[in-house]
Amino acid sequence: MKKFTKLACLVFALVFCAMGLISCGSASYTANNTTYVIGCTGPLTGDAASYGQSVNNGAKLAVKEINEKGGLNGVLFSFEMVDDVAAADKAAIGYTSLFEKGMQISLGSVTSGSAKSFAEAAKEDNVLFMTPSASAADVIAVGDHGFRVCFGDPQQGTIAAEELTKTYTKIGVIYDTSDPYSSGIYEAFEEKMGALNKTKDTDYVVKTFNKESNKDFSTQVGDLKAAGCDVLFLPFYYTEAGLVAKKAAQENYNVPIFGCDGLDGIADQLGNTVTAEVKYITPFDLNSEDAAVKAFVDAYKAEYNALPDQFAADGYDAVMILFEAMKKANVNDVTISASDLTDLIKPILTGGEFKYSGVTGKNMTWDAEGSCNKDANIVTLDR
Amino acid sequence: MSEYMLETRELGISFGGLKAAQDVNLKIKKNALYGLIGPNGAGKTTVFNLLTGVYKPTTGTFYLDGENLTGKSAIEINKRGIARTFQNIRLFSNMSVIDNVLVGMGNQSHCNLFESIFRLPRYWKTEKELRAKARELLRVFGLDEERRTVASNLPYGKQRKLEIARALATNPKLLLLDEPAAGMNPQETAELMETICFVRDHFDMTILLIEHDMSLVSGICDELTVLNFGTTLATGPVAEVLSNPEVVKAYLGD
Amino acid sequence: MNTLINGLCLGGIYALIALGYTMVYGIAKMLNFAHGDIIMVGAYTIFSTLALMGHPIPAVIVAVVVCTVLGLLTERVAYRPLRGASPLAVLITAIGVSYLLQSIAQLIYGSKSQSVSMGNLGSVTLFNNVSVSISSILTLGLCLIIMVALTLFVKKTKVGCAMLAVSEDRAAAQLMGINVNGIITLTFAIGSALAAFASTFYLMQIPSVTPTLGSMPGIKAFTAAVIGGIGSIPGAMIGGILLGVIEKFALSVPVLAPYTTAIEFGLLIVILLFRPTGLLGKKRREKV
Amino acid sequence: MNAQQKLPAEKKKIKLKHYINYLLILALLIPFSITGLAGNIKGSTSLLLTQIAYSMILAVSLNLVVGFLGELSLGHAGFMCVGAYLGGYFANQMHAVIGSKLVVLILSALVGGLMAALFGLLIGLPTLRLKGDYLAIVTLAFGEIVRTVFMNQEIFGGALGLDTQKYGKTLYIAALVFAIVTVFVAQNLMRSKHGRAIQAIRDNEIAARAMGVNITYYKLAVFVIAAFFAGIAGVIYAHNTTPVDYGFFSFNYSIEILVMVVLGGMGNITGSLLAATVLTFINVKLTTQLSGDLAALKFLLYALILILMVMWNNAPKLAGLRAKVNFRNLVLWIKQTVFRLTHKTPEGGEEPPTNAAWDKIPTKIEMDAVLSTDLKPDRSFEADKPQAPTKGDKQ
Repeated sequence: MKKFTKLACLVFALVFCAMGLISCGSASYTANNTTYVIGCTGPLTGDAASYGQSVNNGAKLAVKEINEKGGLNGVLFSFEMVDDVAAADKAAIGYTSLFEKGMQISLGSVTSGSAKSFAEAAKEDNVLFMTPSASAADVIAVGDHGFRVCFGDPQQGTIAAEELTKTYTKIGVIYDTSDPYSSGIYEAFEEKMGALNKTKDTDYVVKTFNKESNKDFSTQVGDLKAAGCDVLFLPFYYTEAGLVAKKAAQENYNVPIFGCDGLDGIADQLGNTVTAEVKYITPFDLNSEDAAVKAFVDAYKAEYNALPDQFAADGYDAVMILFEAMKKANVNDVTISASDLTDLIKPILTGGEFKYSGVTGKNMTWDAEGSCNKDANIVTLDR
Repeated sequence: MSEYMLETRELGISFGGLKAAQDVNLKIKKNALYGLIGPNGAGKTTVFNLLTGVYKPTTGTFYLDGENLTGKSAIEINKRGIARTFQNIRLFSNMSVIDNVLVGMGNQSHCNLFESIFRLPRYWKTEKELRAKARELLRVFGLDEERRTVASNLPYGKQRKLEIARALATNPKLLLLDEPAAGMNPQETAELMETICFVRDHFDMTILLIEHDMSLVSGICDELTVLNFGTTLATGPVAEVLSNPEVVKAYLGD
Repeated sequence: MNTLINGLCLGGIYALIALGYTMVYGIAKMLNFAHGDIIMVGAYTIFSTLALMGHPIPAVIVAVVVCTVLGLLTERVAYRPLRGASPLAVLITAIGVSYLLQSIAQLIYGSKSQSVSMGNLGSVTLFNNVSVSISSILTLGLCLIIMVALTLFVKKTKVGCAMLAVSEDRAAAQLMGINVNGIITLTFAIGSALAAFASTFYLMQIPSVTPTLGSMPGIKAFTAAVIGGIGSIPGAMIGGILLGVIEKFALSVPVLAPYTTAIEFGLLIVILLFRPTGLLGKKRREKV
Repeated sequence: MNAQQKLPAEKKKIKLKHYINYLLILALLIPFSITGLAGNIKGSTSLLLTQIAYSMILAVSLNLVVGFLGELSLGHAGFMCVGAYLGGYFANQMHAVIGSKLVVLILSALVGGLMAALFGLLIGLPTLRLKGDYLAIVTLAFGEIVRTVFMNQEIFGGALGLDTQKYGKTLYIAALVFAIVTVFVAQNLMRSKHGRAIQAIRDNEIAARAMGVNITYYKLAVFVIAAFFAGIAGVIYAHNTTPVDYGFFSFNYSIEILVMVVLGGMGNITGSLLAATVLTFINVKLTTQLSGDLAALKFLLYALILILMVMWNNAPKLAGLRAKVNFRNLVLWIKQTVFRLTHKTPEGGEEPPTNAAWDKIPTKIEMDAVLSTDLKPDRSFEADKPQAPTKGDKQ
């Protein structure tokens, strides 16, 4: 027994020593790259998996198109997304593993909490990220290496308040206290309402939920109906918004539904019972006549046999933006390190001259903080 | 100090309406071997439970060596010197034989959590003392060789012995044995009788035992109390009690 | 009033899931953490059959069959080999099965939530102008019927008696000639069939399916079963309804709403403090 | 009295089994801290090691409750949550005052641990009289309550989580040292009078009470100590990850810790350490290697690994197979083969490798801990029956 245990310990120690030696960090993980590597983390399993999946699809489509056109100066791109289950710790692990696999530039992460964790981890290595969908203000505030494609939460909350007060007298709000995206928008909304001299409970009624544990919206919808709200403001994602819409229809409460970019993708969540008008702030309109959008939607359909949502469009654009910026910087070293690439790209993105027109907006520019300036349009869901 | 090691006065308990034991009066002299017998359901084990603090008596009092222990908690009673074994063996089955005994000795070590965790000198000292004591005890019961065996792997007879050893490890004045011979063959019972007598003499112990095996009872007990339906039927020296017609009736029926 | 009805309705769903939990616990003495995921499978089955046939009734029947078969299968493959092993080992396999079902569902259906339309049955207006949707009434009514039927089944039939016997003392029941394995299998079958019904009502209230649909209702139903006294059929019902009503009331009060989950679980702790074996749980005194 | 004669004294020798747990952690710590202090460690290795370290702390401390005390706790992540939020918050305040990150880490670990212990005391005091699964559900409920409450506090960052300062790449060294401290406390506690009392409670509460063991005190003590270390694990988490994300501390994570304890073997500290290492490693590797469209396979594989491991360890029908095919016999077989190869002379009466000889040695700490799970026996089978005597000795 004793001998044997000793032996086993020895084996263990040796194995770990060996691992210790191979685990030495190397200065350049990108030395062996044969393609430009774009990395990203996002939820691919768990409750939020569909959002990560969409970004993954959109980004992969963009990479495919870039590569079909010959890449950048003949060098192709590759994209890898690691599952982070929308959790901060896994985003950090995902980041390091991607970085060590040779990631040169990234899309950050899909959801706000993990995107922040990603940003913190990437800060040290100076890896630029262009997050498709992490909208919390804190995400790009971590450092000047962070950019985003989507609107920020405060922006949307403010727009929503302005827009809704124009037409409606009593706004019914439901938001998700457990989700930074939702509560971020709501906070801005509440602030703006205050600035507009609107008071809670008379001009707008607020209900909350926690997406982890309350998916039955009968109470919230019933209360808002009883309060006589003439519009529902739903600043959260389409999965839950679809449930609210269906619940409202079931209760014969057919007031218009208004939401933010998270609502995009709601079309196939509504079933055949919802007749209410659905409007949301989005830079991406599935049914737009714009040629670029049309081409994207068709390509997406052909590739995945599904309609793209906002996440997919953002993912697509994020990759395209990075590609355009790299093109403009005339990057032609496939083994360029992430930090060097960041230093090249950053001035271009914030320089003011760089404009990108894609599927989620025309003439997008980025300020020094990293937030994207583009027009918000309000789209009415066409059914 | 009292003449009696254990004295109970009108001890009783009722569960709801059921009087499981009532007016139990025991007077057990020091160093006596006292038997408690009675048909099934007579309330014998209930008396044990009362004496060890598992139940709180609803009536009456009991004294150990002149000290009133009525209503004290099980831990307190154990500390004052009553230890027991169980009708169904209740060893710490996943622990080694010596650890079983050492658990019993816990009340003799005053080493606190902090001292144990940081292995302060007192820990080593008490641990060494206890271990020596425990092995001594195990040797007396012929279990020293098997001290590292997991308790549940011991043969049945030895499990019984270990239970007695463990009870003795708490350093009691009064030992309560609940059907120690249950499930034993005559040869094992004979061995057990020797052990019990040996314990009384060697440890200068007062023993109260519940038993169905009349050969054991008449073989080693000095005095007896017979319980039936929770009440005392007869009490006195063994031969006298066993010839009592009431007792015979209770056991054999009409 | 509305809140109460909504609560009752949600509670009915919790109660149905809790019944499955409680039965399996009472008889197999295991916490079947995969129970919630059987509901998820039921919901996906309904989703698929609805897409194929278009009518909810055959969909429900197919779901019941699929869930029952699945319940039997998991019992046979994952739990029975561990009969007699530590309950914790079985708990871990149950968790394994839960992960397995979730990932299989994601591989088949993808992670995006799928909308399911069980059809709008409309609503009726009761006294005081309170309108109640028919699906709520249906949910509550059927929950009650299933509970009563189950109670009768356990109390009055021979098989039910055998179940009680197994739950009391498995070894003794075996000695009495009861086919313990058979009874446990049957329990899983019933529990899973109940899960299929639960998924039907769940979809009526919450008409969309995701691979992780089952986990939270599963835990809440487990909580409900414990509140009512685990192992007790009416207890599960009461616990479920209590939990549903509390959840809805907490949600309707703005200050409390963010803490709904905390309040629900807090209720559990408070109840267990006063009644350590739940509202209707039997007190077991260990004989010394 | 002839009892005075000397007994053969216990042989005084240094027993490896007393130190193997430390050796295990040191085997991780020493090689990696050499590379780490030289500033030359991969980020992913550092994260992995940190995660292994706090998993070890969690698994060992939960093993105190589940394996040694015999109470099922499904809320260990809740205590971790308390430690992470409160310790993290405290660290944020301290960073302004104290320059040294290490000092802040140690102080905040103490604060986080103590706060978690306080919560352990508060929740344990009223609920520890509950039995078995009822206690389990209360702990589960506690875990869910704690994180919901923290999530709703604006000072802790609300839904986005608490912002903390990262410690940096060398956190794993400190974390592994904390793991050693945990093992030190757990092991010394369990190999003392108190540990015996705690295990006695697990094996037979009634008998333990009759032996004068203070049940409430010990239950509470174990609960509080376990909570303390879970809190420390939480603080390490807070120094490793920012934002501290309430979603992480869900019931699923409590279960993951429980899985480590069960697979490692109840009441087996070495097993917990190994299981924590192996499972964390598998988990991280599955997550990072199965990227993109393959991610959905992760849980599938993880679930299969779990089920197969549990089956292999516990299925009664596989007992025979287990006895034949195990780590020890593998080593035995290797030894014999080596022996045969080196000694060429075939031994006629060579005994086939049997497990019997090993069974007699009741060492709790065994190397193939991952493969042998000595669990609490299934009480449902012997509810109130007398302890089954070993076969053949009763007649």
